[in-house]
Amino acid sequence: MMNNKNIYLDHAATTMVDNKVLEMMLPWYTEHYGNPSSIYSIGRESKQVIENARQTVADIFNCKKSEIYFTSCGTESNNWALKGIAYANKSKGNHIITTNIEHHAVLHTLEYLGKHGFEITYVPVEKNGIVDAEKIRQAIKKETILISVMFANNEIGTIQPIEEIGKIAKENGVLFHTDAVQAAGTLTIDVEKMNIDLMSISAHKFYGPKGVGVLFVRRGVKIDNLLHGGGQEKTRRAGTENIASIVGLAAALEKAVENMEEYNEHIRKLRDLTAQEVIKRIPETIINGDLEKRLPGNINFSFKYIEGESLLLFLDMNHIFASSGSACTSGSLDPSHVLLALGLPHEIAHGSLRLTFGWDNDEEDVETVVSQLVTIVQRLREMSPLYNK
Amino acid sequence: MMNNKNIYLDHAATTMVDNKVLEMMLPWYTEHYGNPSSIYSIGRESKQVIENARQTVADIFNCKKSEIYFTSCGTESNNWALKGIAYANKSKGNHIITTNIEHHAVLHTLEYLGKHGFEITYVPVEKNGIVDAEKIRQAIKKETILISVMFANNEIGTIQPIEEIGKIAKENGVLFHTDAVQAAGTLTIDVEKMNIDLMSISAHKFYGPKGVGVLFVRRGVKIDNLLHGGGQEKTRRAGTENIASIVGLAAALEKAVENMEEYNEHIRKLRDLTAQEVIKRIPETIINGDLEKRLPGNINFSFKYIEGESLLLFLDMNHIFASSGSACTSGSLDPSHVLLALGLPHEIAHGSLRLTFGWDNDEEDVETVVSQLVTIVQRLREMSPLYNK
Amino acid sequence: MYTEKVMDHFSNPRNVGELKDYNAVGEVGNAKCGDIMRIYLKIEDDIIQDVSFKTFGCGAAIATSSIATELIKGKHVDEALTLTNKAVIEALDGLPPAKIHCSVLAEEAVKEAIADYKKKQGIIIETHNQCDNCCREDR
Amino acid sequence: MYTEKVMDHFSNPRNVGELKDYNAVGEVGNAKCGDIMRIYLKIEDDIIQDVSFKTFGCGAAIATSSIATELIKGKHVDEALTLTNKAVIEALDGLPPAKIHCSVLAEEAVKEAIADYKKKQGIIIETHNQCDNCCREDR
Ligand SMILES: Cc1ncc(COP(=O)(O)O)c(C=O)c1O
Ligand SMILES: Cc1ncc(COP(=O)(O)O)c(C=O)c1O
Repeated sequence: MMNNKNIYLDHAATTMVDNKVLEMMLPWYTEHYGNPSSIYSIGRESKQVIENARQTVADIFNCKKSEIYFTSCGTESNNWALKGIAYANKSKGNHIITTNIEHHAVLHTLEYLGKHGFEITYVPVEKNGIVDAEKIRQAIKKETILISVMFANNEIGTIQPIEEIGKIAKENGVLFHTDAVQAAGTLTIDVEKMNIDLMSISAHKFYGPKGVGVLFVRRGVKIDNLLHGGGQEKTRRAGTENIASIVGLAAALEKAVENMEEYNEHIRKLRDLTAQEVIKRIPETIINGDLEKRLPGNINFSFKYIEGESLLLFLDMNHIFASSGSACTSGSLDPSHVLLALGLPHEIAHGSLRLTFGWDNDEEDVETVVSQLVTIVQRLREMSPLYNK
Repeated sequence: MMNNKNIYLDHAATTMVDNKVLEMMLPWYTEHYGNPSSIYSIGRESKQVIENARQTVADIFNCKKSEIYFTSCGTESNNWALKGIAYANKSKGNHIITTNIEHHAVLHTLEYLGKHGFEITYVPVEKNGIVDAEKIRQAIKKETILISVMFANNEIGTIQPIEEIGKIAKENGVLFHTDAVQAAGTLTIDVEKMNIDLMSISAHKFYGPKGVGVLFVRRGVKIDNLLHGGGQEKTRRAGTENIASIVGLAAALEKAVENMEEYNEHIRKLRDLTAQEVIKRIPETIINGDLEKRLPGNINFSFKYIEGESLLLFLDMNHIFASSGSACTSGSLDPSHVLLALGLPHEIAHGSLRLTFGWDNDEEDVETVVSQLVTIVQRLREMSPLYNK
Repeated sequence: MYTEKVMDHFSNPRNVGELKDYNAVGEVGNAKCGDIMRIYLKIEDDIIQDVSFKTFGCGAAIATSSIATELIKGKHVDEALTLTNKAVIEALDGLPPAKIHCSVLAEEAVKEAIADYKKKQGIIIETHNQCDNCCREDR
Repeated sequence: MYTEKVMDHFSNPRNVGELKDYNAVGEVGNAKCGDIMRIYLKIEDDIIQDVSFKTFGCGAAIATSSIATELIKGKHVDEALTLTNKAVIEALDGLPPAKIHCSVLAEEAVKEAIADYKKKQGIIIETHNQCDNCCREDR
């Protein structure tokens, strides 16, 4: 039984740009293209629309407009936050605390810093994929300058105790960065209440364009620039502003926040139905990560005895688009560091499937996907030397 | 006499996106949005279009596809090239050579490196705004690891002796980076023939979108990453690819190169006419920078006794959009470092006007601008305590 | 970036040029900073009968010069001496942060001109021209 | 990313499962790397009469297993021993660089199975299974 309709179940990897959002972006390519740093009217116009976008974003996260910096992506925001804080505060200390399930944009940046005189502590998460805030507190020492813990995980969707960690950071006079790329637009974020000092977001995760992000930097925080050059972004982030994309980011975020409740209900329903049906119809299946403290649109399965890529290929042949682990690493030989962090053995970590739901999915999609999964998993198990039915 | 039509004369600051280029970008926002790192069909589709774009760019600069990396802007390309080479080759030496008329994205990055253990030599340009390649050679010492000289200057349009410098770099076993942001799309660039090892470009200077650039890195060159994270761009530049913008960059560059001759003729004619009329009709006017070795669309005047910003404001009130120095610094108090590098006294450096022409200009624009300039310059001079008619 | 008031004073500056019969003049600023402001005064019986300016500088420099001349015209010199840069800013409905120094320049130019008048009367008043050296270092 | 030939062998793998009456078996790879390949042989008079495989692994691992079984079926064991990973890659019209190791795995699985057969005949042949430890370090 072939499925002919495209079913996209990889919204955590990236989302399509919302049509209304794209419409708002278009004039800034061909009509109003003035360089915002220019003093003439069409430049001031660009400047104004960027400042409006900045205000929109600031209002949503409960911070000041002047604390919002536009970047080229979540990766840049993470690199800037980590390297910028590390190098600017080196005289205070060289120790940074993080978890073992961060996105590669955090892990590889810290790995780089680790080779350049910084000491990194990777606090392991619990079996449910959530870090124990107390263990973060215990890891703090005199030299600690920064804690970086992601808001929600991209593979298993687990939500970290950000407010608790923020409190601990504040009590200990340590800066706190959170990679909120997966959380923004889906979860309510209040940087004030949560004591967040730096936060990364990326537009293409909430129906905005690719190639634009935000770094929130609390006023007074000492941070080195990552991109040196012209005086853009109050001399903190050089490069001619990507006006259309900045407009798109703000519009998409605003829309996401307005519809947050409805969206979460929609994707949670589909997600829960999928989880329930899969568990019922496919034996020896594991759900990875906490079931409660979890992004509403995320589910992550391990099907014992089979490998993820071949599963994805069969799904793809049936026009179902999903991922195994994070998008950046699918196709690589490494098993997911997140699943290994949960304590899963390698062969099970290799057999994972991440489904992440969005506006464009419905219950029919769920039925199609589940029935395809039943067939494909059975077929692959029959091929597997690890499986003895 | 008021002018009511908008006349844009700041194409060196940024250009409008070409309509055809925008058309090619659009499908990649809402229809084909798959993450290029994904293995399913809509991800492979994105991957393919990026690889096609990479091939287009590589063919134009006569390099290999694998030597082209997409970035978020010219500024990022410059930061990556300079910091990446510096940190990866520190064991070989800590000396970098550049000129005193580079864009801030180079100068401020080198300033930062200067504070972190590197020694920077700023070779002064000659009075015509062109560096003497022999002086670059003389600045080379045992510790020199990199020469960075811009292809063409953004304020005065002077074209540097890139091929000569490339030869000198090669003879001395030193790497050679050029910021070709102003040159790409207007001048023919052959990285092979010119012995360029690294080169930065930015799409919004040749009718492509803002927020996307290229760094060419010759195969075998040791360079650290600037953005660490996922495995994109062969693990050299992390961050989900900005597919639409990458498509836009390649399409715009291809179109620019196809029409290069016609374009250069068009803008050169308008530029020459403007220069001729201004010199004829406004006394005590200086043209800054060499007249021959110069971008065809650039002219840069100093009108004695007056200050640039007030000139720009009056032009703006007449719907003429131009700049004084580079866009990033207009509105700042600093006089242009480029004009000072030519040896101009401060009051003359403050009184500069840059006009840069494009497809959308015609001879009527020139007549309007020149006659407005005659009036405005006279008016400002009459207000000036430096002027004694 | 500029208020309407600034744009008005910039595009239609009041009291521009050199007064024919001025009896005091003050100049502040320097070319390195990109602003030079000169105020001419015609004072009779300590009253500023007429005033004019010449300015080399940005839009804000021209506007602050213009409004300053309006603010002191017809005033007693001692009252004019109390002119502050804040008053200049307020009269223009505000200035961008980077342009505040132009209001200081206007205040100082007025003071310099009055000091020149007083000096001729044998009275020395001290002026502190912060803007004569206010430029950032060249890069 | 994969050729048509790879996709064909992946989606319609030949000779899958466990032969009922096999008399030799070889297994290579490990779970850490994410690939395990097992080849079953039924050999009579040194001729491979039948062959099958079971594979835990990616699309390329399944396809290389499948094509390898086709390539050696009906062959003399000594001829089958000359199977190279290059031959496997060629038969599939190519593999992406990151998947070359799967072709090595297929070659080695065949050799292991034949070694098993020879061992039972008292002949020891050496096998070097580079893929048993080929994984990159976990980060
Ligand atoms: C010579 C030169 N280099 C670098 C840049 C920076 O490019 P971008 O604004 O794309 O970061 C510019 C333009 O702004 C430029 O003219
Ligand atoms: C948690 C997390 N952080 C960072 C990133 C990187 O964002 P971007 O691809 O916009 O650089 C992603 C997604 O790719 C992510 O899921």
